[in-house]
Amino acid sequence: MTHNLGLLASWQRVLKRELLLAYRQRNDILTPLIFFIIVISLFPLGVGPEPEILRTIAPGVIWVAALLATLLSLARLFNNELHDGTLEQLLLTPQPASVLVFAKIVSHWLTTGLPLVLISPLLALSLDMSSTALIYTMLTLLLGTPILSLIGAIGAALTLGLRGGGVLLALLILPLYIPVLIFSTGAIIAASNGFSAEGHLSLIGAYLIITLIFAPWVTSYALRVSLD
Amino acid sequence: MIFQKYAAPKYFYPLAGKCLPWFGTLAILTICAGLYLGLFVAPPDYQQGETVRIMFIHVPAAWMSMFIYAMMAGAAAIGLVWKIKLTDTFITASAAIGASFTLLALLTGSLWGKPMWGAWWVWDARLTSELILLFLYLGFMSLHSAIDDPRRASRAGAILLLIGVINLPVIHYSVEWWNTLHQPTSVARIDGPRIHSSILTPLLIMAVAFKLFYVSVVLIRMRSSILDNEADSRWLQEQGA
Amino acid sequence: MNWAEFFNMGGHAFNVWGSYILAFVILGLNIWLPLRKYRAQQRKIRQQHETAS
Amino acid sequence: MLQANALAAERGGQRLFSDVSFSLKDGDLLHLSGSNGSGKTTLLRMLCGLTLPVNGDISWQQKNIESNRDAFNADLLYIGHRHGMHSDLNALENLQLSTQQLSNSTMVFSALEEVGLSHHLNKPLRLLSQGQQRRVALARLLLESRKLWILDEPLAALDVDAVEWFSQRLAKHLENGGMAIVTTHQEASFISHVSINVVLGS
Repeated sequence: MTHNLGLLASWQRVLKRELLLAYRQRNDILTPLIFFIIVISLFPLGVGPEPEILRTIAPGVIWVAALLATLLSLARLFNNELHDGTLEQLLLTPQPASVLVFAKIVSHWLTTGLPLVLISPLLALSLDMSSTALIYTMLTLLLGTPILSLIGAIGAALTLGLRGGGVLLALLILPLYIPVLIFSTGAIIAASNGFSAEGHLSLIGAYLIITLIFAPWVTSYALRVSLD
Repeated sequence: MIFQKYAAPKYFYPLAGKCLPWFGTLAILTICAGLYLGLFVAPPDYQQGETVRIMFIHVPAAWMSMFIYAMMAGAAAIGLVWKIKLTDTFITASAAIGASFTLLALLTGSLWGKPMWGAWWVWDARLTSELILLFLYLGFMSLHSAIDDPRRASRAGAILLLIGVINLPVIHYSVEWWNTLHQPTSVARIDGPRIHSSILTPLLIMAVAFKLFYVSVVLIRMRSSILDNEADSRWLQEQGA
Repeated sequence: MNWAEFFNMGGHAFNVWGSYILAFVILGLNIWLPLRKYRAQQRKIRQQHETAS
Repeated sequence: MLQANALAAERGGQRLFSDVSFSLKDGDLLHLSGSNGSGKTTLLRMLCGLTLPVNGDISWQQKNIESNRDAFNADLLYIGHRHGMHSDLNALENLQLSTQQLSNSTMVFSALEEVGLSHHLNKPLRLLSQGQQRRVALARLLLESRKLWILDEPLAALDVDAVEWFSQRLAKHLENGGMAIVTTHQEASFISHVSINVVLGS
């Protein structure tokens, strides 16, 4: 007797709701972005303004800042909804929870990962990166930040509602980000030295596909465990 | 099936009690044998000289750190699928000793690296992966202790262990690849080119000794955590511990 | 068996003996702490038995 | 038909309740009562499939809820202490975006009118009072036609006429073959319809 929404329709509904919520809490989008900019602009102050040094450390600096900015924004992915009970309702929908969790992860990427990609050229220029390095920085960020959101969502679900959850989340998730960091910075360095970065990008792409397939399901399972 | 029977604390506790003295004495014997062979009998290496003796601690400790993590992940998988509470007792009992072996491997690795490479810490692929493994151990231990509810702690810990064990080869491969990229000079592999039998035997004995030591520690810790959790249950009073 | 030579470890005494002492300390703690707690529990249970019987 | 047998729960290692069994047929209303901390909320969450029972099992239409979770969720409406609404969205957005039903704005308007909230539609929920937020949550009862209602303290913070409205709404739900499990500490007229009483922590 209940005619429920189709899977796609309710997926879109969750995504729409998440984007509306993100819009309502706009500064939650800005803070990771501003953090990303501040952390990167600290490095020239610490390391010195010589362009050669900045150029060599630029890929690593941008990518580590991207990791930390994503971590910063992950804490709010589920915690707000834990307190007003909507997370429980998410697990009680007739549709598979992993698909709806995937909608939340996509909205997290749109509000955190994508802005990092769009702002990164500016920061690449500030670190005096060459044009190819700049393009490959954007490319690796575009491919890499979804992985950060996907794996980060698992950590956020595991540390749901725990005291000191933010720091714990960093300890759990940063080791899992290492392959993305290594291959992304490797791709930028290879490209700027004239070598082909195909190998690196395909490895990141493969890692992205694997996390796309497994992370939503593991996150919804972890949510079920945390809300038990 | 037999496995199911000993998964209950009631049967596991006495069994562990019986095996404990055996593992304990065997561990002590093999450690003494390993030390004797390693320190007195094994000749110094023609290249590294006496520092090769550090290998008898470093390499078995590194093996143990990975072996214990794999055991914990295996127990986590069993615990999640068959919902056996005892696997969590085993995992929590193994976490500290696993992290200690990783720490020992790192410290002895650095002590061994100083004479060979002239630096206390070298971003060698193996040492770096060992460091990341230590982070995985610390991550598990802090997550497990941060959660009060025992059931959620064991299931969340199990999920993290499974994700960790799947990611470990990926991390190792990427660190290995990253290492060759940034250090073209071929660094002497940490466990030496070809191992002469006089070096190999103490190495293997020490590896066995560490395993027996690990089992005894785990058995003791499991028995005492069973005592904590099941303090009020009748079977404990009847058996008189 | 020249003991002085043995302890000197070809000039790398610190590294070699350092490793073995570290092993003794770290692994020692891993067996001593649980054992101490285990014995305390045993004593507590044995006392409960005396008072109970 | 909801069937629960020998349910048991633990919190932080302590046993909350054990071997709770009952079966709920069409038109039945179960009133769950017990002192604070006796595990009422835990039992309700267990019946929704949110909490795993330590032992015992729950089946809906003769099938274990853990094996066919989606079908069970399609018939279940759970409103807990936390009413499950986004406090940053207004009532309209909350009901339109979260209900599973193909509900358009007119249906949502009429539902909000029926719960007496027609004039608070564009304020984020966090600005409304507890009672008003509870009314928005209860509006879902009108929008989502579900067979099994599991309501944790639905009358909390409600005023007298809201309680009256709820009792009639519940009676109508039971007449057309619905089922409900309710916990409440307040006296309300629907108590007369109760067909099963379960008391915890006795």
